Amino acid sequence: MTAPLDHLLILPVILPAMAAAFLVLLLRHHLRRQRIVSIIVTVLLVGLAALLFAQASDGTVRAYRLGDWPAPFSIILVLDRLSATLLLLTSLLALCVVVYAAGGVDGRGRHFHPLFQFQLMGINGAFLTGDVFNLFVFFEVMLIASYGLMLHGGGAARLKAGFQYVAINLLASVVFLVGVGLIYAVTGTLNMADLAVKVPQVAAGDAALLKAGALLLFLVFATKAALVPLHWWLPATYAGTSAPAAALFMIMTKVGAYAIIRVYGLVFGAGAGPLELAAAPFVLPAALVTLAVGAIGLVGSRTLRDLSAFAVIASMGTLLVAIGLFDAAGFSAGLYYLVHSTFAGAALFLIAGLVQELRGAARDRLVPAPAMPGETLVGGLFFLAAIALVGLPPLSGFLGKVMILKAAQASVIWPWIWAVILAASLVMTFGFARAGSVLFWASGPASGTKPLPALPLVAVAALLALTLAWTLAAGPASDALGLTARQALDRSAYIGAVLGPDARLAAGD
Amino acid sequence: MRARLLPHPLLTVLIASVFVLLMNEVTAGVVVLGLVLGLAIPLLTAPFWPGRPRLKAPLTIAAYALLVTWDIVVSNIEVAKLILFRRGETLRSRYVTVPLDLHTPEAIALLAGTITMTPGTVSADLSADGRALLVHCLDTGDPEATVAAIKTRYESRLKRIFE
Amino acid sequence: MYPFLEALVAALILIGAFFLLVGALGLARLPDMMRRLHGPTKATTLGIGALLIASMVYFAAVRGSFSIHELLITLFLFLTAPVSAHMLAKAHILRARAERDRLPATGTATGWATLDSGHPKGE
Amino acid sequence: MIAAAIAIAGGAICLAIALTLYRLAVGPDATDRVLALDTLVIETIALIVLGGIAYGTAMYFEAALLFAMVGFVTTVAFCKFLLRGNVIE
Amino acid sequence: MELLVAGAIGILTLVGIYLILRAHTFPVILGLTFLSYAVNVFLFAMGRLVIDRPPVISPDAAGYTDPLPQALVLTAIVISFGMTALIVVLALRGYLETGSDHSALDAPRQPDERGEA
Amino acid sequence: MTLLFVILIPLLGALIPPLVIRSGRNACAAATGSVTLLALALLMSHAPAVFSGEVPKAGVEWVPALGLSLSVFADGLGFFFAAMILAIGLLVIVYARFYLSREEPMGRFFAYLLLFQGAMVGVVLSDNIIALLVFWELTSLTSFLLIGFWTKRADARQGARMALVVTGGGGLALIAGLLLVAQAAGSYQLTEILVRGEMVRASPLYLPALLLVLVGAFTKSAQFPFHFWLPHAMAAPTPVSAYLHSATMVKAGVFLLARLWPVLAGTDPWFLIVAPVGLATMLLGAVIALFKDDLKAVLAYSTVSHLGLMTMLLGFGTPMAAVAAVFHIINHATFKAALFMVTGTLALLASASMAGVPLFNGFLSKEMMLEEAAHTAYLGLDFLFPVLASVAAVFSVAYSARFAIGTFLGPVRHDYPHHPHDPPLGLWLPVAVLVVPVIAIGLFPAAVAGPLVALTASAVIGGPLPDYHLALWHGLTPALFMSLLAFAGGAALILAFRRVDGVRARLPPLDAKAMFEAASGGLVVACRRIVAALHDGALSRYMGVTVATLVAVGGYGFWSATHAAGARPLLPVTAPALTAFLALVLASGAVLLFHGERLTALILTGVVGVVVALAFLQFSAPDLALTQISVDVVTTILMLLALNLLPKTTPREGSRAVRWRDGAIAGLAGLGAAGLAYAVMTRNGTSISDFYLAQSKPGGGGTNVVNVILVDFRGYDTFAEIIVLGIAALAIYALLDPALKGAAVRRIKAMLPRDEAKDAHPLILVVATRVLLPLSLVVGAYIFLRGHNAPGGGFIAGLVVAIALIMQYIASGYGWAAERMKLDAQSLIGAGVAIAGLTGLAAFAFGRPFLTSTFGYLHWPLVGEFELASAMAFDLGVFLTVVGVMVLSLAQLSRVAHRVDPSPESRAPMDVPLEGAASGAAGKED
Ligand code: NA
Ligand code: NA
Repeated sequence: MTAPLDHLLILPVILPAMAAAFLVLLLRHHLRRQRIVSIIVTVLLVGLAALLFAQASDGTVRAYRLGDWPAPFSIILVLDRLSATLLLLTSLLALCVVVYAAGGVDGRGRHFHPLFQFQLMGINGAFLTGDVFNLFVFFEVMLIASYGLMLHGGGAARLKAGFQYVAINLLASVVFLVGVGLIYAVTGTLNMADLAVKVPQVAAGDAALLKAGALLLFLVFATKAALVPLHWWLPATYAGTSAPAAALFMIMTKVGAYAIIRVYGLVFGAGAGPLELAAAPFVLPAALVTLAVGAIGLVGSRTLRDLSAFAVIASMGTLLVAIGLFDAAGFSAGLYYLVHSTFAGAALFLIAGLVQELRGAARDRLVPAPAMPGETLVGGLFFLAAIALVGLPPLSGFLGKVMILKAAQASVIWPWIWAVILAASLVMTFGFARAGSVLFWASGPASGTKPLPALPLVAVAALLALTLAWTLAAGPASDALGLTARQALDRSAYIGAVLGPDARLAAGD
Repeated sequence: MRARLLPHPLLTVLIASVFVLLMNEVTAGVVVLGLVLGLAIPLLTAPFWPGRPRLKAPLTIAAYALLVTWDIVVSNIEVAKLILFRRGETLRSRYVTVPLDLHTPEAIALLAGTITMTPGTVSADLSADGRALLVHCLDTGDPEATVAAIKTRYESRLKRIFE
Repeated sequence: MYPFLEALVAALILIGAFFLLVGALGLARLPDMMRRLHGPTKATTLGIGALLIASMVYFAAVRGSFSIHELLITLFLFLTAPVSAHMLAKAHILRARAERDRLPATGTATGWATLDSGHPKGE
Repeated sequence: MIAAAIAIAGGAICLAIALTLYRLAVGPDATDRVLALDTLVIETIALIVLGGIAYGTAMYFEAALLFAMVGFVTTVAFCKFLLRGNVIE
Repeated sequence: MELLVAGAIGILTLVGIYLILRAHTFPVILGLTFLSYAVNVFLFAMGRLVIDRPPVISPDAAGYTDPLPQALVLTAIVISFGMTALIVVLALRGYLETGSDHSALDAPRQPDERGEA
Repeated sequence: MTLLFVILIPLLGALIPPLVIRSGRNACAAATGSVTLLALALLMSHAPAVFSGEVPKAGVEWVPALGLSLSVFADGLGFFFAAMILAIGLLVIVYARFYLSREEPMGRFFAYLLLFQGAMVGVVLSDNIIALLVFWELTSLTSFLLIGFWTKRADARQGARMALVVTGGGGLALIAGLLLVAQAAGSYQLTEILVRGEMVRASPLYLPALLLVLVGAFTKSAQFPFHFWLPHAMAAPTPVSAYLHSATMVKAGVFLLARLWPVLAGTDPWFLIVAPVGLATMLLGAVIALFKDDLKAVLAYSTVSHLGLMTMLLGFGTPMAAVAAVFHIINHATFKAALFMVTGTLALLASASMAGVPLFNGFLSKEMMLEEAAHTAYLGLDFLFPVLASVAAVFSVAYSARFAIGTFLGPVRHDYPHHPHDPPLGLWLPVAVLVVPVIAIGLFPAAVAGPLVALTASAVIGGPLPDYHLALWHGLTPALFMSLLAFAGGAALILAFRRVDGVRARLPPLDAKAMFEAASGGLVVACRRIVAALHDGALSRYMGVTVATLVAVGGYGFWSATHAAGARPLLPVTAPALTAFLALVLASGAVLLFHGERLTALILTGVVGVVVALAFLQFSAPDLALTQISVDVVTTILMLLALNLLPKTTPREGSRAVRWRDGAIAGLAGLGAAGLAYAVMTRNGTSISDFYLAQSKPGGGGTNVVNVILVDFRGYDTFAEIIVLGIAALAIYALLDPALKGAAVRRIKAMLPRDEAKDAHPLILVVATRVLLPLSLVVGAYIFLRGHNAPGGGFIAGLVVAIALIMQYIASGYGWAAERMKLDAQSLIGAGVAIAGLTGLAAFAFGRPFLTSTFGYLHWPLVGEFELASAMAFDLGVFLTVVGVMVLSLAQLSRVAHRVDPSPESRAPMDVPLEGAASGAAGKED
């Protein structure tokens, strides 16, 4: 028997799934009602995530055995501080995005809200699962919904970019299966906790196969996380899609980062015997290059959406620098930065959407044009989002960056890390200043008036408010994330929660 | 009423027996289930088969089936000989037109199928008004005889069954 | 177990395989599409038929488990093989221009369905 | 006796498949290739039935049945494409 | 037998990868189809090759092959079907909108071509 | 705690002006002034304590884990600077009230100003160095807004950007520098770091930390070679310039040098870097200032020069020089702020101070500077500093004179919004207030400035003050001679100005803005080139890099770990297996070579599907074979539907070399996949599957273990998997639903008239499918029902049924068949997902986790024992979803061409007009 409250764990997956089915089944032709239901469900998800977060805050790892079969034979959901944090982040982001979309973008194509809810289902499922193959399945749910959202509303450029996005991700999915296959072939299990037990005990003759599998799987996560040179899909996709879709996608790259933390921090982390820290040699250097590519691309961008997309790449580079340290300080700093960059990046994309809507024929191209309505207001919002993303004080980006700089000193190449991070900040400052001054300062007389869209502005303001709150709450947040990071690296707690205390002993922890 | 609930009694039996055949066991449960399907599926599929012909002489079907089966065996041996022992270029292949006396689509289709499955002939097309069948013969010296054989051996029987 | 049944099964298997081979041979060596169509459509069908009967007999007599569901496959193939051949022939007539000239007249008011819509003055 | 027959039949069917592949490779037209594919499916069904006898199991029956259904649909779809372009209209 | 299966995986992968490196959408889709075949067989092979031991419980079965990879492959097949369907439609829609089925973002516009089937 | 509010009040007060501006400009300015006044008053409330030698502190924690707290302290230096910032800020606010025209957004202006003010106060009062960094960068950001305030002016935008990039960039270096300092000192609190100077200077981190800190300070204080941004920041409104360049922004760098003087100064590197940089800046600023005709530019370069002076003094590293620096900071703030706002006679007084004329405060600190310079030897060169400092003084006399002359005789300044003949009190009073200390200090230095200098300087030095005297007359010191020399030289320069200017005019012009803009433009172009080279938009390139990475990293993974060959015996090769393998090789090879012929490639791919299905059967996976077989047919139909509207051929692409390269990459990948697979297949292993085999029947109620895994053990995977399918269908629907327009329509229409068969729905096909439909449905039902115990199940059954339905579409046409289908595919998908989900949720009612299954055997009369499993309901959901998905996607795809050319739909199921066909078809329609 399971206590009623324990069932909460599955609801972040089931609630959006059932809501989406309901929307398709009954409200297909009623956009207004779809909006209402979708927003209500997202609010519920926020509440649910908050409850789960509160549950996880007691420091215990909770496992939910689907189908009531014992682990490791059933698929297990695992709630710990890390997954709870990401669930809460996802739901908050989703709420802002759905409010923005309800401002009209959702009506430009079919099935926005069902796809949106399905996407949430996929993301939540990926954060909760404790099974590598199930992770694949939820990656696919997340991806296919993202294809739908990415293409929502159409347009030739979007279609071309969409094709590339889908094709690259299909290749990644194939590699995912190869990786999981090899891991299963050697260890005979798919459950992450069970893997954590079995990987260190792998026979010497099998280590090569297991490591090849582990690294291939890592490349899949790296692709999702847009780590150079596997980042190709990102710029055109994010720049090509609608603002709310791009904003929601901010969390998708984070799923890749999350998976790296989970699998390469836990299963193939410290204590994995011959496979110890298998991915570590790659993450840090690649992350630095990613950051550089992001910063360079940002300066070279011709549209605000391009710029935003490269800002995402840069932020992923920064985040992965932290994760690439594979220690508690790095994870903690990385998680703080992760939350920050999700809100700030989403805000930037939504602002880019507003600019595109309001600026007439020039859209979001970085060329002087007649002043858009609400120039000062939108410009102010842009200024804040830019500060946050570049990591200038006083917003959370700065705090996150300083945390990462400090954590990076554990690495032997810390001077390089510092140099790249700070130089990239400078280049990005330049890029953002240029873009902002062209868009909001160098404009000619206004060509006409257009009412400012209320819901989208509310959404942007909310995201920036969340960024601000994250800044102010940095103290308690970083304390909590410190615990989160330590828990994420605590193999025995995870194994014990999933497989029971005996397994923990067997694993030698 | 009976027609509404049981639009295709023959089909019901057929389906039930196919199901039993598939399950490969004759238990009460399987038969009941088969009958349920036999009732449900015709109801579901009836719209897709409008104007189903009434079989005038159902028993003749069995005879026809036996005849065709025999012909199939024979025709295969014939064709095997041609393939094995004749050079392809020397085969006297040609098209012939078979004017049709049949009117129901089902009958025409059955005739076309029969022609294809039997000696050295393949039904290749139908005239646009459905009044003639284009048949390709693999090796025939006497086209008229082939057409006549088709009409007497198969078409007349089908005419009796369907029309 | 009766040697007779065993021999029957073996024979049916060999007959089936023989016709399959003949059909493939026809497909491979006959010189044009329409002629090639004859081999596989019937020979293979009979070949499969023989094999399926072999299977039924084998399971019924040799293994003692009565099974006739193989009949269903035969039924399917006999239903579908002529239709496949018909469709392939139509496709060939449409695509091979030289073939059209060899077609006999329909003897009715319209042409062959593949080439003629049947309406007096086109669509 | 049956084992020998199965072995011989297996060889014959393999030969048949090889001949079919030859037609598939040389074509020359798409119709030839579709015909070859259709034939290949039939030969595959034969292999499956033969395998069923060889292993003495009915486990593979459904596969043969499905191949029979699906081979037809594939052939028709290709023909429809060749005839009309649009498979469903 | 193992060598044949490994060889088949290798060839399917080779063709798949070669095709996804082409610049038009259709070969890329074809390539992804090949890769999907390859990975399905690969994943299946992770349960090793066993003949005549299907995992259907029966009193007189001599043993069973590993059922789990089969279930995984089944899931993978289904998912890759959904993905393939979507990308096919995407390629089509892209071609209709832009007049080019080149997969590059700023594809050189080709004249509308109507090749022979 | 009130000390903290000295920072927070301006920062939070920034919200007030935009709100109050509705009540008028006076109210707005008054509110702003009140905010500053309040902050100043709070600060002053600490004055007694500060002057009595105490150091008031306050603070709240912010991010303890980071060492970040909002803690402040007011020692002499911080207190002095804060007071200066707030006091001059107050004057600037008054001035700005009258300076800004009615059209300008005063609310926003004052908001920016207060934010800036708060940030500045934060810099000077921060005890925590990370907080200091926060405020430091905040000054860069807010000054960006202030400098660019006249957003429509290109020079304002450029100046703002330049200032932001240079000072913000320096700030980034400072982040690194201060973090290193903190690390060396073991604390993030300045109050602690300041007493650990020895420790810091002994640390190996000292030199990098020093360099980074200096970059931060030099950029902010416009030291050579970072001096170029400052003059361009003059594009700001005058009150901004007055504020930024006298008391605040640029002084932050000097402040920082002073602040960290006890920690970083006194070493060789410090002296060798800071002193010459200051000297060079002082000299360069003065020289350039002389040749500027624009008065604002003169002031700007003079500011540069004076900042150099202060930096040089701090760079000397001696307590005496530090005192001089502090004294000059005070003096410069007063006369420079006045000069920016200057009008009329007051300008003469302030410029005299700037020139270092006796009786004005500028003279005193300059004397002290010259005195220090006179005693300084650099790398053994004892003439370098005295000579160059004197030269700088010469130029500063000269430009001050030119400025004074220009103010009266030169062209009228054009940057006023309106040109008052008699400036209002508000423009005049602030200057007057500033000129008072200029003269008062000049005359009575010890009395007026003595305590302040002592207080501040002792904070800078962090130890006992040297023996110094603030006095007008020090006797015949070297400095006096140098001063006299400067006046003489200055006068000579003014007289010979035209000739000297002629020389300068022949030198190549150096326009910092043009260079900066060119450099930024170059950076942008370079970035674009890099991005364009990397992201050329070609998918094939992206795929190539990705695959190469996969091969390389995968290969590394394999070779970097230990491997041993497996011991599993190989299975013997059979003839059918070999044949199938050959078929696969042949078909794949043909696809590789002839993929340009798309239809051929599709047909050949069909062979691959057949072989793969056969392989699944051979190796004991009937369920997989069934799935593969049925999925393949749907895929084929889908591809054909698309190919109908796509080009039928792919042009040969890429050179031979490119194709070989791709072939090599593909070959390596293939080899890798094959090798890994072979390695696995030839070794034994154990897995968790034994549990599934054991529990399938007793626990899951089914004998088909694969099916039980799918609907029970791992039903959650399946639940998500049908959702993937459902989403795919919805996405396809959404993608093809919008009415196609324009080019797409033309393109399709151009494609439509083709050589096609005249009968769309051949009679024989139609009849056959009518017979096949019920048969297929039986088969579907059979496969569904037995799936739990034998190969089959909801997914395959769904495919079978869907294929049967699609066959109806193919044979009789979409219009005819869809009308009879009476099912809505989207609802089917929704219902399928809902049923599967609800089945899973039903377990909650029994207090079990999601998807917990149950089964039982019912005894029905007549029928006998009948198994019912909840997994069947789940499988029904799967079934419905699959049917819906297949039908929806294929139907939707088939409608594309039709939607463009909505010719009347064929109403008959077949094209041949027979009575039999008509009776049921066209007849029933009406
Ligand atoms: Na199944
Ligand atoms: Na269960």
